[in-house]
Amino acid sequence: MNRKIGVYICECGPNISEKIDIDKVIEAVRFLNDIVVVERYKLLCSEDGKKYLTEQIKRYGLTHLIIAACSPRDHQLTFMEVCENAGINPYLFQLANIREQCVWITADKEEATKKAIRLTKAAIGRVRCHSPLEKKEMESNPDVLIVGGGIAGIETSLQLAHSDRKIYLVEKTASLGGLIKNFEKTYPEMHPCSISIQQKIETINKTNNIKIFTDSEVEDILGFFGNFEIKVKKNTNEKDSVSFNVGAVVFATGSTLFNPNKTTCYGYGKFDNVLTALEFEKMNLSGEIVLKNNKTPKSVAIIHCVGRTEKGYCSEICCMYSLKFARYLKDKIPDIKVFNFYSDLCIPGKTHQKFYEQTQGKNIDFIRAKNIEIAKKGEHLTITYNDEKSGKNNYDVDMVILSPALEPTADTARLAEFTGISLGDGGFFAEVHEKLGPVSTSSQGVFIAGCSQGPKSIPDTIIQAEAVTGKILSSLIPGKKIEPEVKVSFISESFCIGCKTCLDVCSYGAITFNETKKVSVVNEVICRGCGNCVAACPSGAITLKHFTFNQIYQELKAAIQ
Amino acid sequence: MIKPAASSEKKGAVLSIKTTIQDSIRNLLKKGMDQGVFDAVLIPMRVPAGDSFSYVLIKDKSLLNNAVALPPIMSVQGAKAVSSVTRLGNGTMKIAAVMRPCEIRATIELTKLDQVHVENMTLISIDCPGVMPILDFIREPEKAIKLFENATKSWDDTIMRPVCQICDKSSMIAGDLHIGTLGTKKDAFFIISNSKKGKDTLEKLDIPLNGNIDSWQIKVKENAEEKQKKRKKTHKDLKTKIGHLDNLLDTFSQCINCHNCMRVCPVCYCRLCYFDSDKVKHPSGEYLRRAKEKGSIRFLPDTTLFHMGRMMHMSLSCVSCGSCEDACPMSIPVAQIFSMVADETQGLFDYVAGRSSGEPLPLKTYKKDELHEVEDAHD
Amino acid sequence: MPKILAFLCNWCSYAGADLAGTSRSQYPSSILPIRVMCSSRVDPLLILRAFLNGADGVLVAGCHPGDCHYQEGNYYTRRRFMMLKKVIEGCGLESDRLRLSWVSASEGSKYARVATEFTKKIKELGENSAKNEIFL
Amino acid sequence: MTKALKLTKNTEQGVREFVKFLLEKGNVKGVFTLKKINQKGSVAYSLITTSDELNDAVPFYPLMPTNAGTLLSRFTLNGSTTEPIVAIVKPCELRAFIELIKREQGSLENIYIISSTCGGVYPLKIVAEETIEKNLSQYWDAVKKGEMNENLRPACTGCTEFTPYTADITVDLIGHNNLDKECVLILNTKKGEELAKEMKGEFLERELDKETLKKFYDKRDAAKKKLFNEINTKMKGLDGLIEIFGRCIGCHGCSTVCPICYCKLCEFDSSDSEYKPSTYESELKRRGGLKVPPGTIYYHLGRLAHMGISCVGCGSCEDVCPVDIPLSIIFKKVGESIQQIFEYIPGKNIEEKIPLLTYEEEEFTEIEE
Repeated sequence: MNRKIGVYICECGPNISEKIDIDKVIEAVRFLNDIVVVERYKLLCSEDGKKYLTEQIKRYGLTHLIIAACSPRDHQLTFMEVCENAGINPYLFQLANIREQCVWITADKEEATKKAIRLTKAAIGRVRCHSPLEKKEMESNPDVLIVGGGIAGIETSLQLAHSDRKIYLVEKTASLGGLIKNFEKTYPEMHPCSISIQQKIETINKTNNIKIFTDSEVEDILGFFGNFEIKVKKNTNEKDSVSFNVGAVVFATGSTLFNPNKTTCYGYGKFDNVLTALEFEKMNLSGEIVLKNNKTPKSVAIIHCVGRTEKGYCSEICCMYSLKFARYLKDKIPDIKVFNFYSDLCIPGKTHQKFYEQTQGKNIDFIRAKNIEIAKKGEHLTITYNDEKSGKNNYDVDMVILSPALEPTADTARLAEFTGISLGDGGFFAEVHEKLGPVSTSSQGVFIAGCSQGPKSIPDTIIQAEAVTGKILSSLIPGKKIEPEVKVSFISESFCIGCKTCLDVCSYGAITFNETKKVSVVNEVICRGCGNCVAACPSGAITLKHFTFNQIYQELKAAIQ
Repeated sequence: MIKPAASSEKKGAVLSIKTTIQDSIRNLLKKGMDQGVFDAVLIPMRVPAGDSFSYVLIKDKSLLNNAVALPPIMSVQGAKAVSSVTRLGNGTMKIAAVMRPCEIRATIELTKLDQVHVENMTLISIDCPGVMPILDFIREPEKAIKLFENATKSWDDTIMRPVCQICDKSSMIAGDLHIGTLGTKKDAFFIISNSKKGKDTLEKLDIPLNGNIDSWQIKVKENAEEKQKKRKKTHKDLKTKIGHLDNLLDTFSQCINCHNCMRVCPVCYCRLCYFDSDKVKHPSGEYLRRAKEKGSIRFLPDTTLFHMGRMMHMSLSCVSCGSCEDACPMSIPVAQIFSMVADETQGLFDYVAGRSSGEPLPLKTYKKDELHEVEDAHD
Repeated sequence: MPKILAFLCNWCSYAGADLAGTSRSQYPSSILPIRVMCSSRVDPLLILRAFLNGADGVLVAGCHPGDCHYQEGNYYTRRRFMMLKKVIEGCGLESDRLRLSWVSASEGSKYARVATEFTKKIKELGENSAKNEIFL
Repeated sequence: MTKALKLTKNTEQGVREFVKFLLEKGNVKGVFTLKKINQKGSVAYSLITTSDELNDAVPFYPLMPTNAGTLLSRFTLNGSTTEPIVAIVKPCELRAFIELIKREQGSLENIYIISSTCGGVYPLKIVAEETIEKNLSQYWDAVKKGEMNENLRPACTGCTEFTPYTADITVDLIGHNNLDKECVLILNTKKGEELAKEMKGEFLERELDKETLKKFYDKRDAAKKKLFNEINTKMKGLDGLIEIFGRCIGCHGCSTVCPICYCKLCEFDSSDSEYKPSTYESELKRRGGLKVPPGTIYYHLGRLAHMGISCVGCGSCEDVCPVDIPLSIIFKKVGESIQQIFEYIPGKNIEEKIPLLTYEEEEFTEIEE
């Protein structure tokens, strides 16, 4: 191809023109190969500037465009659009950043001019190796799969269905509602829980565009954002499986309780009247709080932080629901004695402190304790512990409630593997960024909500459900095609030796292995174009489009020559 | 493409030597650069450690002072150097390449395979007394230089590569110009033109082609005849030695499959050799099956297949330069074997590898009426 | 003025370098930025080539560990860089000509400091002799 | 203590009989080992399927025509072996094979590995010189006494990894002063025990003698340090590198024979490494001249960057170098320095990830800044 490269230097008002000798830059590049025109202009990003560029491209029949101006972070897209409108492939353009990283960092006009020349030459060296890239567009399916019928899944389903999305809601148990359906009340307002959750379940059942699969499990997830293929099977009947397509996937698989059996000190499963929080919730919901022998307990110990050391994190909500349990107990057995044994009290937020203060009171004790052990002593249970002041101590109680840590459900790892997302601390789904992307995952189109991402309260779960809804509604729009990244990796079959190095380093699961040909293959829709695999491949079999070895090499060579 | 020399173009000049012939050649090249006849020169130069020579493409004239037109060794076959410079195109530089006759012949072979582009290149060869085995040089460079100097004077080939000792084409002119040192007076050398380009070059250098080169031609002929005899004898001996398959297998059984011979061969130009490709990588069951057939197989198997396959692929273009043998860590006489086979295969078609770019590769062409001896008799 | 190539990841370090400019931090004009999407794109061979082509110094800058836009690219960058440094060092070359730095989008002043320090270091080391070498 | 099997035969004969037994009994269908191929002392790895052919097997011959890691990889590249075989290889060959398996270039499935403590091998040129047979008795004498041999491959002289890590059976050689009368097979794994179960011989509890090996290690380590120091004095700056590599003829034989260089087509032989005419022109403008073909230093440094992490120090590269560049010591030295920072011994543990394919969040924090 005969290249006709046009080079335009932006004066950027006085920003650039006063800081370097633009004419010297023009002189330095004017006679390089393939250069047909070098000009300066007062402000290329202005409407006039864009018009000017368009005219120039047409007038000189330019095939490639170089602009020496500001940072590509500012106006790369602006100029790519100009190229497109003027009939040049936007990837046959390169921007030399002679403002932010040149004239603004050195006051020495001569030095700045020299550097501007180098940067412009580098851009020219690079653009010579550019290849046109074509935008890809793909039809997308606006439907959504939601895995988990707890509060997170229910809320997300309702929100999305409200915006006319077709929802597939898969729940592994026989009914919706998740853990919450076992709660009598929620803290801190102590409203009956059943009303709100039941209402939601009823609405869901009535909503036409939500297809519910109970007693079911996701068997496989293939594909990518906009086009996932889902297989769901009934737990009750192995052969009963259905397949459908969706555009996005939400994991709302919630959490389960740490099994206190794993530490012998609590005597769980060994002694009567040692209950987990969930068992206690169920007992409370059924109406009566009684001991195994049907007598009413006179004293109860609630043990916080069970499994905290083993799991290595605080589960955020245990302290609060333990306080709620104290309330349950006081409501139903007013003269009961309640001991709260904790290692740290976690009562954050604008309302929780008040709830705590209101819970404190006659016959509700808070004891900061270590090395708790429970033993059986006749009809009673003896709690031995170390407290802060007096050292070793003990109490006898009738009943012990354990508040164990939350941990991810058994499904978590399996689902993560289907979609190539990773598991983070504690084995919960890893979000793409703790602060900046709390409900997105490394796989585009796969979102997480609720306790599957980490222990959290009901309001926080609802917030995540809403966030996921927003994410999906804004990125997966019916009728709108999705544009996958075009600057992606490509693997040459003839060079690939099949060592799977690239599979190991790819964070997105974008590379698969063709077992017949024994070569790796990039899924261009999943690839984000970071180039990690390129640097990892020893055979030089991988090319990252628009950041090819040669493009970068020619750029750097021109820069230092 | 180099036009075959019309007989009128094979003319020479006698040039005088002021200090040494190497100096005279350098001065000639410098003059060429000064007058813009050449933009660059491709010529061997001693490496900084002094323990080898390597081709250097020279643009800065002062570097020519260290250039040596006829080094004692051939570390890289010159055709490979030319290919490295021009495989992707002629470029804009006019380059003078100073090489040995077999290097130029290999270059000519590569023009037929589009692996070199020599339109802007003037190929200059020089009478070659042979090259020393590279390790002989590396181990004692200074001693080797002296030995080589003496050998050049006396045209004694005993210190040279075995194939050089049987080379009958050591003065064959296949390029544009040739520097003749045989049959000259002490303080003179010949420069002989072999093409239009060569003639034009000399014209630009103000060298009139009016010298008498008869004495060179006579000496070259004598030399070639003598070497030819030696060559035939060596090949005959070799043939009796390895003529049987068992002996051939035994010779190649030392091979460790490093493929150095192929890698240094100027006419093995494939990017990935067939014998390194997936086509020779079999499933384990296949190896086991073959082992069971014979009770045992060498691993890797097919070593002889590699060598014979290589013969099939390149013997028609083999210039008997000896690079393969020099690079063989097991001292297998590869070059001698290949030169023997090459003489036979090239002889079939009256073809001499690299003699002229006008001669097509024998397997790229055919004659309707030939080689009937291999056919079954027609009924 | 030495010639120092700076491979900057698009998301953190290139933005940080831009910020150094917009806040008019001053640093030597020796630094020649090459934008890549992620520091993990910077193949050790690219650095080697730059080095043998006469770059006086090579800086690789990316997001801080844990902040990689592509999740974990910079961890690989770090390992590869460490390895390359050992190769350079082991071969008796000046590994101080290579530098790895984490510069976030908000660390304009850090970028300017790194650029200044590194330029000083490179000036001490002098010109890279590979520039005019024939026998490479 | 580990189980061991003692046979009252000289070690080589004992191993030969052991593998014969395995073949005859059908425990394995093939034996992969070194075999004599002529009377001049040439040996080649062979896949042997009948016990007659095993008579010429020389499992511990001090030569390495090709690193067996490469060969076992080639054998299992297109699927693990369909029938069980036993392979008798040297420790560095085993390590190379493990490294290749980590790169999906082979499979250990159905392969029993016999290795030994290794006294090193001679350079291949000894075959051309036809002097190896003369050296053999002296070689074994030294091995027996736990002493170092002279004139080995430099890589072997400086090798401190002479004990195999993952062999099913280890044959006691170094410092085993009865090796000409008895053969001791240490059965390291269940697989190894299973294999030896019905062999006639004395089963006992025995390990390699740590003290002897430690002494041997110290000698090797001292030799290694000496070799490294020697090369260090030469490897100073770019000029030093050019002095060393200047005579490289670019045959890339070192990478062809390197067990770790497993690419189909080496990046340095690919079109990406070719110079365009315009590249030559611009390079000449700057440098005045350029070695042709160019890229020697880049090639060697680049290869170090590619395979240094997994270099097992077998010395094959140096042995095939037509111009005697001391490659094995350079690659070993730089390779080990890379391996040390990742605390990685190539081929030691098949489960251990290649360091460049994994990372730890908290590491090398010192290189930033």
